[in-house]
Amino acid sequence: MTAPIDTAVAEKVPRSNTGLLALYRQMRRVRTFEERVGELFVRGQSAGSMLHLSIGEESAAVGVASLMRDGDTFTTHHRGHGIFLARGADPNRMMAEIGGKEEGYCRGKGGSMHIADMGLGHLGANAIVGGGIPAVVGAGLASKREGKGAVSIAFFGDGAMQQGILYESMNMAALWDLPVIFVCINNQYGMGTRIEQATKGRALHERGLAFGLNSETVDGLDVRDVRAAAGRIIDGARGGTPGFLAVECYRFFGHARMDKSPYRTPEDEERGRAKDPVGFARKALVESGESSEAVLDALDAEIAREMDATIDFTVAAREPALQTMFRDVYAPGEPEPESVAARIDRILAGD
Amino acid sequence: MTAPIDTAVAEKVPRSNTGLLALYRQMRRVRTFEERVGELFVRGQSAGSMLHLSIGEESAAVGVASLMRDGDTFTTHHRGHGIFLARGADPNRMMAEIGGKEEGYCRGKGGSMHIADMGLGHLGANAIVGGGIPAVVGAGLASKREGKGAVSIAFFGDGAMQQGILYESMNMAALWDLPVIFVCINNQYGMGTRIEQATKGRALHERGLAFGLNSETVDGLDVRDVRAAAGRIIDGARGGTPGFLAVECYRFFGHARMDKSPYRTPEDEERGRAKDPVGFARKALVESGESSEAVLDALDAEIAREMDATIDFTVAAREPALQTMFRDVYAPGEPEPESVAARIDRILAGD
Amino acid sequence: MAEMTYRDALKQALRDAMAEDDTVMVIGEEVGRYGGAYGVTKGLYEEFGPDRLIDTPISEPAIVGAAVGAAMSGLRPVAELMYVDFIGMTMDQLGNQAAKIRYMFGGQVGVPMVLRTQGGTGRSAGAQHSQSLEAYVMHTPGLRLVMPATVSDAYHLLRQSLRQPDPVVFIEHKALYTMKEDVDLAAPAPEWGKARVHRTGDDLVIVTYSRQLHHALAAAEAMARKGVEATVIDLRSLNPLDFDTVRAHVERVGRVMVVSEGVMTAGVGAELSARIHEECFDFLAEPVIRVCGEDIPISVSVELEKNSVPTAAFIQTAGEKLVGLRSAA
Amino acid sequence: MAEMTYRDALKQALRDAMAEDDTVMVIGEEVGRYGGAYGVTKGLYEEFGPDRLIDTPISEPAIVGAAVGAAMSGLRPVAELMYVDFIGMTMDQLGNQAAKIRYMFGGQVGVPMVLRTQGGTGRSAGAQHSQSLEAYVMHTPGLRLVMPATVSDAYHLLRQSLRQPDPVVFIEHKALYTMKEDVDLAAPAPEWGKARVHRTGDDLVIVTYSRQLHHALAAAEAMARKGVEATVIDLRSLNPLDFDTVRAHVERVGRVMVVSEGVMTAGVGAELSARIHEECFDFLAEPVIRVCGEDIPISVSVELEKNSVPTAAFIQTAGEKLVGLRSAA
Ligand SMILES: Cc1ncc(C[n+]2csc(CCOP(=O)(O)OP(=O)(O)O)c2C)c(N)n1
Ligand SMILES: Cc1ncc(C[n+]2csc(CCOP(=O)(O)OP(=O)(O)O)c2C)c(N)n1
Ligand SMILES: [Mg+2]
Ligand SMILES: [Mg+2]
Repeated sequence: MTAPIDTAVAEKVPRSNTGLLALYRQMRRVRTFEERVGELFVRGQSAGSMLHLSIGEESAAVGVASLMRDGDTFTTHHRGHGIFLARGADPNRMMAEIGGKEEGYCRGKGGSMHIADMGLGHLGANAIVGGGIPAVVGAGLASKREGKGAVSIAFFGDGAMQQGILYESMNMAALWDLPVIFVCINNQYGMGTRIEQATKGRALHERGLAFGLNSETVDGLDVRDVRAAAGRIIDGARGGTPGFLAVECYRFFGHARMDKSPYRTPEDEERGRAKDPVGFARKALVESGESSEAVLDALDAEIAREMDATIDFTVAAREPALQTMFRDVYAPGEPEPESVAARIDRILAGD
Repeated sequence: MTAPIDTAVAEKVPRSNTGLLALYRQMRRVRTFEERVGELFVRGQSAGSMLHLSIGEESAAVGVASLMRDGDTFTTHHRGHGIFLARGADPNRMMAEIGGKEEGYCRGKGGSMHIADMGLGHLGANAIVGGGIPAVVGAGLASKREGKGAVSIAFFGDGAMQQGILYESMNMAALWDLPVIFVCINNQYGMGTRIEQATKGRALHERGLAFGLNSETVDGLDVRDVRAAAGRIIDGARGGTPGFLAVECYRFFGHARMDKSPYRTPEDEERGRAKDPVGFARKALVESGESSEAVLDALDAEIAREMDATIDFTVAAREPALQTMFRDVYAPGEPEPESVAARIDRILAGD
Repeated sequence: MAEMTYRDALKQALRDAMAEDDTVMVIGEEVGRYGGAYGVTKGLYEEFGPDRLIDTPISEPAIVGAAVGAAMSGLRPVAELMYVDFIGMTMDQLGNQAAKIRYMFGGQVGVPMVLRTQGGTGRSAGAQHSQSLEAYVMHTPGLRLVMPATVSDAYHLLRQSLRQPDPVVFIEHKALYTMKEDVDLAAPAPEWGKARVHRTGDDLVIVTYSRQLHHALAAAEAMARKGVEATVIDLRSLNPLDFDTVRAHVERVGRVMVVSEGVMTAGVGAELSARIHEECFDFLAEPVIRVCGEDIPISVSVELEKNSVPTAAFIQTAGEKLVGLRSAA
Repeated sequence: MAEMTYRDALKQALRDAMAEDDTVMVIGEEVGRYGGAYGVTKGLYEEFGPDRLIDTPISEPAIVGAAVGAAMSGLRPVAELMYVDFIGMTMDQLGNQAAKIRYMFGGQVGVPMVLRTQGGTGRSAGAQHSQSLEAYVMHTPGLRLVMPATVSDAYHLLRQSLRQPDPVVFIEHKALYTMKEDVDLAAPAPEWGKARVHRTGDDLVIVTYSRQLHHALAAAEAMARKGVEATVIDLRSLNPLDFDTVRAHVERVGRVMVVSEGVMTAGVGAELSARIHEECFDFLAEPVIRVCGEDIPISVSVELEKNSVPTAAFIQTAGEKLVGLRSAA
């Protein structure tokens, strides 16, 4: 789908090259992917409308994911496409999953809010606000026991700061010195509610501090700042001191595809969208001379082609076969649940 | 049961007289009552063995309750006898409830862990750690709307600092400026677990601060200190600033009646029991000349008689009649649930 | 008579209740300014203000717990759970507190709250946003359980729920919000706790509730075209349960199907099937058939989702088999 | 053969599993130093140390959630919920996460965890510490559900649960911990998922599980003295459910009683009654009788508590009525 030379970059940059260009590239990939998710919906090819775009939050995804290693694990929330992509996901399989297709990461059963990939340590996105958080405590117990320095990271939104299970999980992680990090992507909104309308108190990381975690809040405008802060927190966690990181950004669009954000003003949006990590990185690359408009345009165009292809891939992909419905409720080899139809036939046949 | 003159004191002191003698008297009543609860159990007259004595925590109960007014409401945890008694409960009806008798506050259905009395604003004890906490948010909403300055107080143990619902509730109370107070009675243990083994981070009230609450920690040795701190927090709440108060004390005995505390050393217990709010107040009263050993002995003896009577009352009380089992599942006037026996008879009769 | 949607009927019920009784307040996520995730409360914030429509943090356990406390303190809270799928995290406050407080406290106090929520499939919302979890509630003594299927019931049952002395879990169906009906809200309310017989026929009885009523009615129409006449009963509330109406028709007809969107095993369908068999044993020509949700999670895939729960076609096929119609597949 | 208590059999199962597989770890409140609220893990902390017996804060939702994460990460956690009554606050992690992860993620990963807990009446522990909430679990696809009634099953079923690829909710009964039995742990384990027929008789079949097995057996003995012979089936696990065994005996006998300590409505008894009626319809001489917990909360009063759930005497009376014994009250 993409030219060989670029694919090579795509595969190598996120791991080896941590310069701004590499980070920009990943952020642009996230943004373009999300734009294509929007398109998939408009084309009526997505499974439902519960699609939550992470546009505006690319620095959080890329800044943190760029520091993750093999063996690290993570969970995400309902707005987790960017994180997974930044961590190395195949965008085709992601989009196919968002389309509810057999070729998707979860064979079309999970969808946008339930993507997972054990290969990349993605223990799962979650449609329950806060639902994926405690899993990192368990993953952290496993990592700590293995002793190879792997960390487990829970990504969630500011809305999850209101879920009790976060505090239970932070307390456990701190108590047991687990290699665990809690990353709150504060995009200022939970649906139509601004954070100040829902979360009281001082800066978010003060809650982490009160629970004994290594805690910081960082502005999400400059992905390098996010990466630096995440580096401190992740290094701490690899050394056995769990951490909490809040990344301040802005949710550029509505909560989900149907939401036109009537609850906020155009001025609020304009101010918010000024915090654009992709635009900021681009400008910095050009201004510092590290890259040029022309080179970046070419890179963007290549990414656009890569992401265009995800839609074609998804449209061409198959619906899961009906009988797969009964598969994977239990492990392979276990009997599948009997269907209601089969049962009725059995009963009416007098057994 | 008690001599008229003493009864008069009993009724007046807690409201009007807030001097140490009055506070001592109430603390002694709590302690003696709890000793009698232990006796009821030994005599095989309690309903079960899930009896949690608040001996050692009298200053928390009395210090806070002495500041409560008509219209204030509260919820307690499983170790809540002392709080309720300090708030003005009838010890006979309390003991009868602990014995599972019809004359008890809840007609023998609730027991030690589910005593309540709407008359005194007691919205209920709870056998779920943290279970009674969010109710004060709702009660606080009602009080705020009434605008008469009433507060609602959640009492709970240090173990509830580990329940997520506490943080959800604190956040709501802070967000909405509710007349609500969270009182953590930190007796250092949750069953066999010391607080440091279960709750991480800095002083407990720092968690309150991080959630935007007016917060303090106070030593429970001197009931006057507890009362002073509680006064600050309660006054704040009456004025619309919710608060958090941690009272440091020690659980003198085992978790429940069957627990002999094998997980802690005699030295730990000796050190812990040195923080004896009842003994401390007595000493202070004598040393300051405010009272004398003889007067206090007489007071104690009178209280002993009052509390002895609770056992007689309970032993003489009736078991609830079997048919009351189906009562109060739903409101009066609603049909009671059909019994299994009646249903079987109906079915076998072919309707 | 005016045409109205299910959504607007619910809103009107809230509006009328709030206008009539100023202790009624709505508390939940996005219920105020936003107007509710499914738009039920839209406009009420402007009418009644922030003290009556309380936007909460995303804290379901504490939302339910706060409603319990408010209900014990003289208010009439309508707590909203955005999806019934989130009931899991509130089952302690709901099952151990709301449901048991009157009983544990010896009848001193009740918990007159309504927990409004919505469930069911229909939006490709995936395994955690498409469930029908009413069985958890039905299995919990002390909780009333109401599940309106029609526009006029949406109105009347919510009004009635708001007059109950005990906690009511009120579950709407996400696929019904835009459904329209001609209703006369001033007409007398149906009797609380009574099932409604939508159709009478002598060949089989379909006992159902919530959205499946419409599938059942469609199936009944299709069967009628083949000469099979079904009685269709909408239970409307599962607690109280109007078994007398069910019994009367079952004893008359002798063939019964229960239809529920919840998963079959240990679900509402099980209770209905058990009860019908036990109480109408001598009148049954065939065993009761359960047409319920499959014993699986719901997929996001449109096709898989649709087939995870009863459809009108499925009900029809099952019904025809039950009456022994030759042409049944 | 050695005499052993239910409690010690459970402990031995944990010990053997932990010795055999070092990914097995126990996580919960008071499971380590204290040895478990009911003493099941006493001594294991000394044997296996703090990394294998993890004492947790009082945070049930996160305990279950942490176990889910651990199970997905190669460990075999045994999470302990001190009382099944606390399952309400964990139903999100249990029902939306543990139960659905394999499915939602297209089969990529399983959640091989065991949630050990205990339930039931018998200690005057009141409404929030005496419940039998297995129906919530049985109604949740993806969760296995095991409820041992005997000492040897306590051992074998826990060992087997610890080898399952899917999450198992393992519910002990608080009244059974001190029960003794002669057991040979080296004897071959029973087949996983198979019911056990404890007694065979031609007059009625009693289908039960957990502590009620013993009440049923006592009732059966008493009935036998009056010439009524009961078959008594212990289901042992409710998911998987061995309906074949039930069917075989029901079809032979034609009179059935299901006995469960959980409240009747929409409970396990409903599923069993429905299933028996539906699948054995032509073989039933009488409707199936449900002998279950009353549809009420449990009181702390000793007498009220005792009569809120089936007793041996009650089962006997109901059994005698079912078979039409004249002397029945
Ligand atoms: C437990 C739970 N409650 C409510 C919802 C409905 N809901 C979905 S996303 C959302 C807002 C979440 O806000 P935030 O955590 O800040 O994430 P964001 O959408 O801003 O990325 C809500 C309320 C849910 N999915 N789960
Ligand atoms: C939700 C819940 N989890 C566990 C328990 C079992 N339990 C009862 S009391 C207790 C310890 C509570 O400690 P704390 O809150 O400090 O109160 P204390 O007993 O010290 O007064 C535990 C774990 C419970 N009753 N509820
Ligand atoms: Mg947000
Ligand atoms: Mg304590």
